[in-house]
Amino acid sequence: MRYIPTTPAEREAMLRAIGVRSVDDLFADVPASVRLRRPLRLRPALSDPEVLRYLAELADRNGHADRLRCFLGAGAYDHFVPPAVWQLAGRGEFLTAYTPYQAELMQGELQAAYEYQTMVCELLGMEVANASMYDGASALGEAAVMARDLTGRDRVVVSQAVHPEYRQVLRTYTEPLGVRVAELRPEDGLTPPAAGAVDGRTAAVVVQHPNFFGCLEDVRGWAEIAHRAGALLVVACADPLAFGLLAPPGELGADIVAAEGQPLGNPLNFGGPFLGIIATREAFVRRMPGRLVGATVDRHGRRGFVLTLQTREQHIRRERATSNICTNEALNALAAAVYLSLLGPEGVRRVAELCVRKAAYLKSRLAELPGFRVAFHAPTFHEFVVRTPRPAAAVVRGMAREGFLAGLPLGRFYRGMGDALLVCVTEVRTRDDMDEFVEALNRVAAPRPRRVGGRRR
Amino acid sequence: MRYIPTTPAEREAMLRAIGVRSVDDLFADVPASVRLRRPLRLRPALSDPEVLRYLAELADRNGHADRLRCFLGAGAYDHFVPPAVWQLAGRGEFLTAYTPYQAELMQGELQAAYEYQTMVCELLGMEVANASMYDGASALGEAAVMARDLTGRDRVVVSQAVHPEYRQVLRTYTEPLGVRVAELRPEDGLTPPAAGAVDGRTAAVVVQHPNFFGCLEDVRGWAEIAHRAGALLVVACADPLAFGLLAPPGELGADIVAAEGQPLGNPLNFGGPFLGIIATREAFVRRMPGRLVGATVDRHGRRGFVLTLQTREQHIRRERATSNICTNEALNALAAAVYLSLLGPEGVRRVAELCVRKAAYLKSRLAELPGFRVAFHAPTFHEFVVRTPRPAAAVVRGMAREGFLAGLPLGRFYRGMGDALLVCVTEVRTRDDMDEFVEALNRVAAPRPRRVGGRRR
Amino acid sequence: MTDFPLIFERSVPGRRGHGLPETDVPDRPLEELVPARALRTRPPSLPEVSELDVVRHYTGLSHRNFSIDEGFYPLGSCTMKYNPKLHEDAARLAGFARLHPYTPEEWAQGALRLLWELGEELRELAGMDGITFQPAAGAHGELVGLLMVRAYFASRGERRTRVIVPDSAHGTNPATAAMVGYEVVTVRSDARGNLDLAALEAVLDERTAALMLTNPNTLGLFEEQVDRIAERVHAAGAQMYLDGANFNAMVGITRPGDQGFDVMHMNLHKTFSTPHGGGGPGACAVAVKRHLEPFLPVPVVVREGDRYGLDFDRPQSVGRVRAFYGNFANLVRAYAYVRSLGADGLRAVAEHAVLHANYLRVRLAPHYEIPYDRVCKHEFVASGVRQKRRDGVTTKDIAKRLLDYGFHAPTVYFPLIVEEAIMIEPTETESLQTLDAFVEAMVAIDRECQEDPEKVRTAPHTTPVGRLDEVRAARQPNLRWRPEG
Amino acid sequence: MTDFPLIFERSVPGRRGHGLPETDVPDRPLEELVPARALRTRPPSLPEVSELDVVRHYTGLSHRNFSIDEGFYPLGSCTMKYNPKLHEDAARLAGFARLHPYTPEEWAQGALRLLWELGEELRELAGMDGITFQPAAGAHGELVGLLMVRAYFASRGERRTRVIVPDSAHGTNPATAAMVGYEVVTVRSDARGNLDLAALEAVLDERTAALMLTNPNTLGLFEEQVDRIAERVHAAGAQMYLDGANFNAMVGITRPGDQGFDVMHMNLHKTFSTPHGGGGPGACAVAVKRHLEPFLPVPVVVREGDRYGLDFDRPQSVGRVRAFYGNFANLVRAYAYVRSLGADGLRAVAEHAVLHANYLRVRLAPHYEIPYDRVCKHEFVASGVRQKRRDGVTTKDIAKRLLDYGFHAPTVYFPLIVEEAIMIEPTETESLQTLDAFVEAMVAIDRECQEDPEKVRTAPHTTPVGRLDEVRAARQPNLRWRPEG
Ligand SMILES: Cc1ncc(COP(=O)(O)O)c(C=O)c1O
Ligand SMILES: Cc1ncc(COP(=O)(O)O)c(C=O)c1O
Repeated sequence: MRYIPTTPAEREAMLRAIGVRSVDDLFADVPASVRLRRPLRLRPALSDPEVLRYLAELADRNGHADRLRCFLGAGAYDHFVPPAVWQLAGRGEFLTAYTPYQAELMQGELQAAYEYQTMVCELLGMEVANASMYDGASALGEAAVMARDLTGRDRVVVSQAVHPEYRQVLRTYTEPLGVRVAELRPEDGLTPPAAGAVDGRTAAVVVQHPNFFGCLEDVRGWAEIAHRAGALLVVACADPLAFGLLAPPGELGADIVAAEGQPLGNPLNFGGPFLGIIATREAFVRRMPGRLVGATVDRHGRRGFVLTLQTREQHIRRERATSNICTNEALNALAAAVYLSLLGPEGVRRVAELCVRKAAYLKSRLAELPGFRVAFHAPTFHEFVVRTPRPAAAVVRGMAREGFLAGLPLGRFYRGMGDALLVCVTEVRTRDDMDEFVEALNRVAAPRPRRVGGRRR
Repeated sequence: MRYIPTTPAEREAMLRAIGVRSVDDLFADVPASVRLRRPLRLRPALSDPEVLRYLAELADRNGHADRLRCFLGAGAYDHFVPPAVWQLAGRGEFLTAYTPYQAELMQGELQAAYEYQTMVCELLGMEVANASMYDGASALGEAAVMARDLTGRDRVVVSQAVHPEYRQVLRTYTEPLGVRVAELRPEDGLTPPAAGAVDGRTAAVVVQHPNFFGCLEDVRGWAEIAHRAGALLVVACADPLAFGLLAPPGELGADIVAAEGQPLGNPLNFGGPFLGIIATREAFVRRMPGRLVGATVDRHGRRGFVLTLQTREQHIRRERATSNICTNEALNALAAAVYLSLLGPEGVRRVAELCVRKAAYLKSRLAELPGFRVAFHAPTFHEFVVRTPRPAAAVVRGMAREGFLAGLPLGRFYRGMGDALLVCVTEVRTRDDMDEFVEALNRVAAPRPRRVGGRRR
Repeated sequence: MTDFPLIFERSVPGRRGHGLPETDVPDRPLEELVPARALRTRPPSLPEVSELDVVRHYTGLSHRNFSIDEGFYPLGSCTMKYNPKLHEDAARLAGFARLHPYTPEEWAQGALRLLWELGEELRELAGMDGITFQPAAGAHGELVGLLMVRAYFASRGERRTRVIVPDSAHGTNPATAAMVGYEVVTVRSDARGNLDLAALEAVLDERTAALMLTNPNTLGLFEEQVDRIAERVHAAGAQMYLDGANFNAMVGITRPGDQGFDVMHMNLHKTFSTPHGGGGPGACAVAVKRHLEPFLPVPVVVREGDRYGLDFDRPQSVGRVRAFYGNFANLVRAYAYVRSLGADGLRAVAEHAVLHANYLRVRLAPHYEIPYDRVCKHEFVASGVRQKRRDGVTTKDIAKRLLDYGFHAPTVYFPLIVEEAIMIEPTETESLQTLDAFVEAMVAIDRECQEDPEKVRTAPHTTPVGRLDEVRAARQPNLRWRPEG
Repeated sequence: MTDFPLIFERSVPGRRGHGLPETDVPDRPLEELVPARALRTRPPSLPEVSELDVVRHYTGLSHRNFSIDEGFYPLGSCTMKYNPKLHEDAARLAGFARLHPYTPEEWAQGALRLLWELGEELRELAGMDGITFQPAAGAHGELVGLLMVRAYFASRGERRTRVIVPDSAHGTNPATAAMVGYEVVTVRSDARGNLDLAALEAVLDERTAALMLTNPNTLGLFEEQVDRIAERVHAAGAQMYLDGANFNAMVGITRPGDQGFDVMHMNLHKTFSTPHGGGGPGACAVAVKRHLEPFLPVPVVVREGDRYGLDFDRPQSVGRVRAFYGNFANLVRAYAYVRSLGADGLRAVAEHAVLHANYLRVRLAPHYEIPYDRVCKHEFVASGVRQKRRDGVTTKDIAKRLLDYGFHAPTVYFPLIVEEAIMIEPTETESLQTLDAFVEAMVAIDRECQEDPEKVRTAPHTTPVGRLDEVRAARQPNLRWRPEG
C-alpha cells in the first residue's frame, strides 16, 4: 500500500505480539451497526505519475497570474516572491514539523517566530505581535472579540470601506457573543472621522488602512475619537507592505492591528493558506489570541525560545481561553520573516514606493481614457476604483480573453457600483504591462457608438 | 551590487587595512596594455522579477515534454522522476557543496556516493563503479582509453548500432592517442558477433545494449569473441533501467560498461547535465578514471568514507593520470541513488517491464498502420525503428503540431534511413497516449491518395 | 558555545538582500502622490542582510528543528504521518499557487473542479451530504460546525444554550463552544474510557444544543456506545458534533455519518497528510448531514454539468469565518493523497495506524502504566505515574529525555483525565523497525529513571539548548527583539 | 554512537518506496517480447525501503555535509561563491528541465536563443570571437581547447608535439595535454610568482603547440608579463591557452582576448556561480579567437534573423566530447547570473573578490607565512611551514582543525610549488564579518599550535566522524557494500 511500510510478514508479527489473530479483531469495539459494510465509493486510486498528470491538467485550466497579467488585488496581492523565500521556508525541517511543544528540539521554528513577531511589530509600529492567525479576516474577527473583552463593551463600529469579506467574518465572530455591529457608509471612498458614530458602549472602531478602495484613511482622526470615548481603535490592513512607506498604524494610534500577511512572501494560492497578523499594545498581551513565542534562557544560561503566556490558550484555559485557535499559519509566518529579512527596510520601502508610483501612473492613464473615470479623490496606495463605461463584470470577462486579470467588479459587494472596478498595481507590473492594459481596456470597454447615449456619465 | 554584501564603508575599512587607497591599486599588476578601457558591452542588468520573467518567456517557447507528449528517446529518456528525488538531491547542503576534499565534514556526500557506486554495480552486474563521469558518451570515450591502457593495444572496433554521438566522442577521445577505430555495419538492426572483426591488435570491442535502434544485442557472443582475442568487451548503454529486466552486462561478460545515468531520476535538461557511468572489474580499478569513494574507519574506529585511490587522478599523477576529469556529475549521481532507493529491485523491474510492454503495444499498433513498417525483427526494449510513408523529419514536424514529440528521424545519422523514425515508449506513456499517437500519425503521415503511387513501399 | 545569532544581530547598515527593480514610470515627487503626513518618518528596524546571510540563517535554523523528515514524531492526537513529496510539487504548480482567489469562475475551473471532487471523496468517507473547506484548521472547523448548529436551531425558533463536552475533550472543544456563546457542560468518562452514558443522560435536556464528541476519543478508544449516545442526543433534540481529529483510525471502517453524527470536521493536516509546517497552515473540511446544508458558510462549490461554480446565494448561511475559500494549497495536497490511496489504501491507513498503536501499547505495557489497557485505536495513553512515584521523575522529564534518543516526545499531560499522561500515536507510515527502536528508548529511559534519575530530570542533554526556563519566559515576557539605542 | 546506517542496512524485504503505475496495455507473456536468455535471473540488491525511509536517509546525510548555504568555504581555486536561489527556480522551469535535446529546432527556440545570448555575453567578457558550451567542466574544456589547437595545426600541416605548462599549474592541465597526445614540458615560476620568462623562452620552439597558462595563476597572482609571454609564444608559432578557472579576478577589468590568449575555458561553476553539487555537475564555455572557430565542436549555435539553430555542418570541427550540447541547466543559471549583474555588477565581482582576498592576506600575514607577499588577486597562498617547523603541526592538521571552528578548510598542498600550501579564496559574496571570524579562527589555531598542538594534530573533534584513515582506504579498497550471504 502506498505510504505504508509494513510488509505482510511484519503485519503478522505485530498481530502475534499483540495477541490477536487479525486486524479485524482490533476493531471489535466498533458496534456492528455503525460499520461500513461495503467498499468505499471513491474514484480509483492513481499512480504517482497519473496523480501529477491529472493535477497538472486541472492546474492548466486556471487563469493564474503567470498566464493572465494580474491587476487584481482586493485582499490578495501579486507581489514578487524572491525564490529564496520558499526554498528556505519549504525545507523539510520546517515543513514537516509540528507546533514546537518540545522547545529544546525546536529552536529553529521558535527563533524564527520570535524574529517574525519582531519584524511585524517594526513594520506596523506596534508593541507585540503573535506568531500568526489564520488570515487577515479572521484576525479582524478575533481583534473585535479582544476589544470587547478588554473594554467590557458590546458594540463595534465598522467602516464599509473595510473589505466586505472581513466585515462578514467580523459579524460571524462577534454576533454569537451578543456584540452589535454598526456600519459606517464611506463618502467619496473614505470614512471621515465622525465623533457621533462612537459612544460609551462602543468597544471598538474598525477602519481599514489603506482601505478596501485603496484610499488612505484618516486613522489619526479615528484614533482620537475612539480613545476619547474609551473605545479601542482596530485597524485592519490587507497589505502591510504599505507601511514600508506609510506611517504605521501604531504611530497613528491603533490599539489593535489585524492584517493580512499574504503579501509578505506568500503565494496567492487561490486564497489560502494566507497569514493572519494580529498586533497590539503590550498592556493587552494577556488578552491576545494565538501563540506567542518568548525569549528565555536554558539551564546553562544560554538564550533560547519557548511558547509562552500559554494560560491564554485553549489547551490550558479551555472555555475561558482568549480564542479556540490551535493550529495556525506558522509556515506562512516563517516565509514572511524570510521575505522581510531579504527586503530589509530599504526593500519594503522600495516595494511600497514602486506600488504607489506605478498605481499612480495607471490611474492617470485611465483618467484620460474615454469613458473611464477615477471614482474617488483621496490619495491611494496600490489600488484605486475606476468607473467603467460597460458593466465592470463584463469588462473583466473581456479583459481575461485579452490576457489580463483586470480587477474586481465591485457590484458584487456594493449596490450601485456595477460599473466600478477595483484595480491594483504592484511592483511586478511594468510600464509595458500597464500601457498594454490600457490599450486592451480601450478595445474591450471603450464606449461603443451604439451604446454611448445610454451609458456615458 | 547584487550578491555582494560589502557596503561602501566596509570597502573603505578593508582598503585601509590593506594599506592601499583604492581598489584600482589592487590591479596595479595588470599591464596597462591589456586593461579593458571601455565598459563591457553587455545586455543591461535586470532585476530579479525581470530575469525570471524573461527566462520564463524563453522556457515557454520550447516544446518540452509536458507540452508535447514525448515518444523521443535516442539517448535521453522521459522516465517518471518521483518528486522526492530532487526535493532531496536539491537540498542546499548537497547542491552548494564542493567535492568532498574534507571527508570528515562531508560524510553525507561521500556515503551517498558509496551507496551510489554499490547500486550501479548491482544494476549492471559489475564489480566496481566510479562516482560519476560527465555523460554516457564521454564515459564511453574514457572506457576505450582505459581498454587501450589495459591491453596496450591500439585498435577499437565499434558497432554502428552504438549511438552516433557516442561514436563521435569515442573517436575524439581515442584518435589523438593513435588509436584506430573501425566500425561494424549492423544487419537488420543488430551487430551479429563476427570473429573476423577482432584480432591481436584489438583493444576493445564496443557494442551498445540495448542498441541505438532499441534492439537487444548478442552481448555474450561478442564477449566470447573479444576475450578469445585478448580484447576487452566494452558495453555502452543509454538506459540502464533496461537491466531491471534484462540480464546485466556484467553477467554477459562485459569488462567495462559505459552508461548514461540520466534515465535514473535525472531531468532531460535539453541534454545536460546528464550522468556518466563507468563500471568495470575489480582488477581494473587502478586504471579507472574519475573519483572513487571507499569505506574506511576514523580514529575511534567508526565507519566513514573518503575519496580513495587518488593516485590515479590528475591532481596527484598529473600527465600520467588515468584521465583529466576533476569536476564530475556528483549531484546527478546522488539523484540516481535516491531514485534507485525509491524504486528498489521491484521498482526497476516494474519500470523496465512497463517499458517493454508498452513499446511492444505501440510497435504492434504501428505495424498495422498503413504505410508504416517496423524496420527490424530483433526483440527490442523501449525503442524501435519504424519506416514512415513520408520523410521521417517531415513526420516529426507534423506530429509536433499535433502535440507529439514523435521520435528521432534517423536520416540525420544514417544514410538511406530518411524514412526511419526511432520511437521510444517509457512507463509514463499511457495507452491513450499511444492510441492518440497512432491516430495523429495516421493524419500526419498516412499515405495520401495523390502521393500513394510514388511513396508506398 | 555562543548563541545562534538573531537575524537582527547579523544586520549591517546598508547591506541588501534583494534584487527588486527600479521604477519604470515617469518620476513624480512623492508628495504629489501621498500627503507628507501619511508617510512613515522612521524606517522599520528590519534586518539589513545579504541574501547569503538569509540563506545561512534559515538553513541554520532548520538544523535546529525536528521534523517528520528527520525522525519519529509520536505526538498523540497530531497524526504526524509522512507528508508525501509529490504533494509539494502538486501544490506549487503555477496554476494553483499563482491563482488569484477572485479570478473569474470561468478561469478557475480546474481549481473549482478539484474542490468539487475532493468534496465528493470526503463526503463519501464521512457518510455526509454537504461540505465546506473554508475553515483553516480543526478549531476553525469546530467554530463553523457550532455556528451551523446554532443557526439550525435559530431557524427552527429554538434557543438552546448549552454544549456538552466530555472531560477528555481537546481544549478547542470547550473554547469553541464558548466562542459561539454556549455554556459548556462537562461530562465525565467511565472506567472503560468511554463517555459515561448515565452522566450524559443526566445533563441532556432541551437546553442542549450539541454534544461534541471525539471518536476515537482522546484516550485512543472507540466510543463503544456511540450509536446509543447518538440516539439519546437526538432524542433530546440536540445535534451530534464529531471532532474528527482522530479520523485516521476509522477511514473506510466506519463512517461518522453512519454513527449518528450530524456534523464533523476533518483535520486534513492529520488524516489527509498535509504537512504541519511547524504549527500550520492546516486545512479543514466540515461535513454535514442534509438538514444542516443550508447553513454552510458561503460560498459553496457547486457543479452544473461540467461547469463548476461558487454559490453565494445562500440566505441561511452562517456567513464566513475567513476570506476566500479555505487553505486551498493544502486541499490540493489532500486531494493528491486521497487519489493516491483510493478506497483500499485509505482503509489500509486505518488498519495499520491501529495495528501500530496496539503493537506499541503491548510492547510498552510492562514498563509504563497503561490506565485503560484495552485494544486501542490509532493511539493510546500511557502514564508516567509509576516513574513519578517510584523514582521522582516526571512525565515531562521522560519526554525531554526522549529527545536525547533522537525522537520527538509523545503528547504529554493530555488528556487531562490521565495523570502524567503520555499519549502515543505512531501512525501507519512508521516502520516496525522504528517502533522497535522507540520501545527500546522508552525501556532504556525507564531503566535510567531507576538507575540515574538525575540524568532524566536534567534532560535533554544533546539538543542545541538545554532545558528552557518557561517560568521566566512567562513572568518576564520578552516577545520581541529591540534595537539598541 | 552507532554509525549512520547505509541505505542498504535499512532494507526490509518486500518494502516499497514508489508509486509506479500498473500496466494498461494488453497482457502478453513476457517471453513473447524478450527471449528468456536475455532476461535477468537475480534481481539487483537495491535497497527495499519506504519513501519515508528514503526521505530520512538523505535528509540525514544532508545534515552530515557542509555547503555554501551553511558557511564559509574558502577553498582556493574553487570560487565557492553564493549560488543564487533564483537560478534554481529558473533551471527547473519545465520549458528547460523537461526539454528533450532532440526536440526539433523550431520547438527549441527559447533554449537556443538562451545559448546564443549567453554566448554573446561571454564572448564580450572574454574578448573572443567564437564559443562552445559543450564541455561539462573545466577539464573537459581544456580537452576541447587542446583538440582545437591540434586540429588548427593539422589544418596548416604543422605537427607540433609539446605543450608547455607552468609548475604551478592545476593537475588537469598536464593531464589534458597528455590525453590529446602531447608531451608535457614544465616551466618553473620565478621569485615573484610569475611564469619565468627566460625559462619559457628556453623551451619554446617549433615543437610547441601551446602554452597553457592560468591567469591569475594558482598563486593568486596576475601574470605581470602576460603580454610579453603572449608575444613570445606567438612568435614561436604556438597558441596561448588560458585556464580560466580564475576568471573571477578579472571580469570586466581585463579580457583574456586582449591579453593575447587564443583560446580559453571558463568554469561556469566558478565565476558564473552555478552550484558545485558536491563535485559536479559544472558547466564550461570554451571561447576562441577567429582563427580557431572552424574547429569548434559540433554543433555550434547560430542565429539567422530571429531564428536560432544548430550548425552541424562544420567539416573542420574537432567533433564531439560528449553527447548533445552541454550542461544546459547550468547554462540557464549562468545566464541568469550574467543578466542579474550586468557590466557594472560583473566588474564589481572582480573588484570585491580581489579586495576580500587582499584583506585576508594582510590580516593573516602576521600569523602565517605568505611566500609571495604581494598584492594578490581573488586568492592567495599562505603556508603552514612556520607551524610545521615550530610546532610539528602540519597544514593538514590546521585544515582539519578549522572544521571544528565551523569553516570549510582552504585548499591545501596546492599549488605544489608552495610547501605546506594553504590556498585561500574568500570570493566577493562573503561579508567582512565572515572574513573577520575566519581570521580569528586562523589566529586561534596558530595559538593552539603553540599551546596545545596535540589538539590540532588530532582534529577534527566536532565532526560526525573523526580523522579518517585514508591509507587504509587505499590499501584495502572497499568501494561498495555487499549483501551478506
Ligand atoms: C482532538 C483534537 N481536537 C481538535 C484539535 C484542533 O485542531 P487544529 O489544531 O487543527 O485546530 C486537535 C489538534 O491538535 C485535536 O487533537
Ligand atoms: C586552476 C584550475 N584549473 C582547472 C580546474 C579543473 O576544472 P573542473 O574541475 O571544472 O574540471 C580547476 C578546478 O578545480 C582549477 O582550479
